[in-house]
Amino acid sequence: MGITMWSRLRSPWLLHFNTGGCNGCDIEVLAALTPRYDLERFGCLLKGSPRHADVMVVTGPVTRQVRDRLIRVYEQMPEPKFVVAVGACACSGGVFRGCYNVYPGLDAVLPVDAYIPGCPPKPEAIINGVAALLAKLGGKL
Amino acid sequence: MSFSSSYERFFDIPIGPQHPALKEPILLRLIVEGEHVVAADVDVSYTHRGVERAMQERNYIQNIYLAERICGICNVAHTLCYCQNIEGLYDVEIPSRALYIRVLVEELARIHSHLLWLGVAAHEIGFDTLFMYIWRDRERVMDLIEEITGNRVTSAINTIGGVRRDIKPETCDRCLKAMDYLEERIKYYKKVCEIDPTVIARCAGVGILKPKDAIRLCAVGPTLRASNIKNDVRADDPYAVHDEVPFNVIVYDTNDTLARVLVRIDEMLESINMVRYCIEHMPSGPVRVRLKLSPPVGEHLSRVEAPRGELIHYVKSNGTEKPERYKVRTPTFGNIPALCEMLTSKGDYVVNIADVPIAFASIDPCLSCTARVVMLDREKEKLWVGSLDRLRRWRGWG
Amino acid sequence: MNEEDVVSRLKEAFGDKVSEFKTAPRRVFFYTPPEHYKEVVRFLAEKLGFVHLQAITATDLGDEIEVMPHLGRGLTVSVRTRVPKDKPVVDSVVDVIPGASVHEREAHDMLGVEFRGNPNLTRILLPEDWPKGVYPLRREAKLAPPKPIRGGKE
Amino acid sequence: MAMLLEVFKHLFKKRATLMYPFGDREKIPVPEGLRGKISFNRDLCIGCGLCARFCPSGAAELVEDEKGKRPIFHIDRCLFCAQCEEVCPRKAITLTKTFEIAGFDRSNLVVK
Repeated sequence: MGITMWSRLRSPWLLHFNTGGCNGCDIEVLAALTPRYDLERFGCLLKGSPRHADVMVVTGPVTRQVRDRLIRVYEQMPEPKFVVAVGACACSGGVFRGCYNVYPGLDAVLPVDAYIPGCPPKPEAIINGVAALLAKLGGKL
Repeated sequence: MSFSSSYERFFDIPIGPQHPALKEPILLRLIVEGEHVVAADVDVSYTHRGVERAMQERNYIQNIYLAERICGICNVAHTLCYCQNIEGLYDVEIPSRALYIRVLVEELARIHSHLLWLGVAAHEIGFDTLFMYIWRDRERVMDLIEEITGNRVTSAINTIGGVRRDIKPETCDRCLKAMDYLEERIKYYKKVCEIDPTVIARCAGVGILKPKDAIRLCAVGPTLRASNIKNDVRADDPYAVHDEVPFNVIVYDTNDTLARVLVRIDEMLESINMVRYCIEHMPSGPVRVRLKLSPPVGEHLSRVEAPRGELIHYVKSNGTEKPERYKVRTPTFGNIPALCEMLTSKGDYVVNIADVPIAFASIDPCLSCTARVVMLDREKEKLWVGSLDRLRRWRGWG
Repeated sequence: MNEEDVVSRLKEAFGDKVSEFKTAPRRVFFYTPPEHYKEVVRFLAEKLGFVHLQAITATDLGDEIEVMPHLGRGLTVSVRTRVPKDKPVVDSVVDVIPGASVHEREAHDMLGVEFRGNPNLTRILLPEDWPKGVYPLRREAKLAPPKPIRGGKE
Repeated sequence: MAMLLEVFKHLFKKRATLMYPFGDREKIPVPEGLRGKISFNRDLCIGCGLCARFCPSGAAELVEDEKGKRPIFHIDRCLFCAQCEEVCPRKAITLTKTFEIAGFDRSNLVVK
């Protein structure tokens, strides 16, 4: 494992993108950063700019309006980049499956590396999902 | 009105839809002259999902969970409003224990929502210490909600005909203990907000909404109450057991963001007392009546005081297992015209760009609710600011 | 003011222009033809003090579209009017209640109701490339979710 | 400034952070009645299809197998609302307390 990848796995920077969800998953992603769960223990930082981020955490169903913005933000992220779909809506459209303005899941628009089901998932489940993704990437190298 | 011809001196600053300061996709357009915001425009159509149409295509049971996911933070208010609405069609008596549990969970959700908002507001003014402490204490409420309902956020407790889970005596004890802890902490935060120079400097005199404008622009909830208008659906149009549970409607008269902070803090203290009252006076008995899947033909309008203000659901049934029309009006939507008013400089009242985040946050915007049906959008050269000008003319100033 | 007072004041002021009264605790529903709709809303707002507009519900009834604003803070008064579906035009109340603007735009976007007098009746919530003449809440609208743009499942 | 004293006091208090996922993994407070991953008992199922009819998100899907009709559950669509548990006449469906269900492929996120 190169030193670059080693450091990348020890300190993944996250970008949070809400594609039009109900806020349930967003407050759980935010709760994962606050003292009770403290995601920063793992070196994770929530970044504002896509150009700084390694992992994009997407919550919510992808609406027609937000699709192009989502793709654009994804393209701005440097390689290698990973996408985590948090919550039922991002995984598959969830309760909004079949609505006329909603794509059936994030993987209809972007390649997704990990799915964290739940409506919303507990902060522990989000930590578990991100950790599982990092472990898988570490094992691959 | 054409944008380019009328605002040549002005800069147009778009913020969003993806922006570090925003947790939701929203496009905030500010027209600024130097440091001063002269007009604001909000486009939140990014979260339009087509819930109303989906509601007409699903049955009444499935719609409970769909209504719950209109908004994750006020999900209890949405399901409560939905279930009351459908029960209104049946004309059925709901067991009073169920109503007490509904109010209990509703008030817990209000505490959770207001604490969340207070934390976010502290973050918006750059006071991250307060944000972290508040969110740490908020976990106590989340634990209670999780224990009572089975999930931290989406509670799925209300159902047509009552509630789905009974509350256990040991949960009640833990609940009372947590209320004592929270009361002490919230009183402490109130003191911080009253004396801390950071909070006062950033909140006092910012985002002024005069009572007259609040009425004309149909503002709702804490935004309205911070403009010294005593209005609360729980008091004016009591539902569930709000006519039995005593509480005060909080009003403040300074009309600014600090008033909105203090209104929410005082409301949390009221909610704590309501939770205590509910636990002490909870009657025994069943928590649910079983109802047929298809309600009789009719229509019903239900109102609930959600954490962000008045929430309205309207249903029209045609006797089948799917509603013919379901209409939802969420509180943030009612507050958007008031928000545009707050963000507009006029006369002595000046809005700086730096004040925009906290003034914007002060209505507690919950766009996922709002954009389900609505919003202000820009169509080519036509801007909402154009119609805001017209709005101003109608009100006789500017 | 209770429900009966509202009903009697309306009957006194408008006679047979208002009909189909239906009351429930703190709710009043009634019908008025589209030509008197604005007059009635103005009376409610200016004479009886129902200045708060909660929402405007528009419903597709088949041949007609029903437009129904809900007014009031404690007591809710719903004014129902019906317009033909092929020419759904009704007066705007935006100069009586400024907050009505966005509600009218929403009804315009979702059901194609024209509000005569609303100066800014533009698209507010559907995507910019949404086909013209398709209104999601009309019965005849055939709507499907968008097609996946990459090889996601289903 | 008003919070300075509070911050110092907290230096000597118990830490608020749960050390998940390290060390005290068993001590994670999972309350009684948490709505987690679905578990399905094929032997009790009679194939009535009520779960599929009332599932708000289409997570329960009816399929045929050698013993007749039965549901399969797509966890990636599931809302964990427990409506299927509530309507099941034979108690074949229960919601367990498992919440660590992240996966890398949607086709694995199915309960059979």
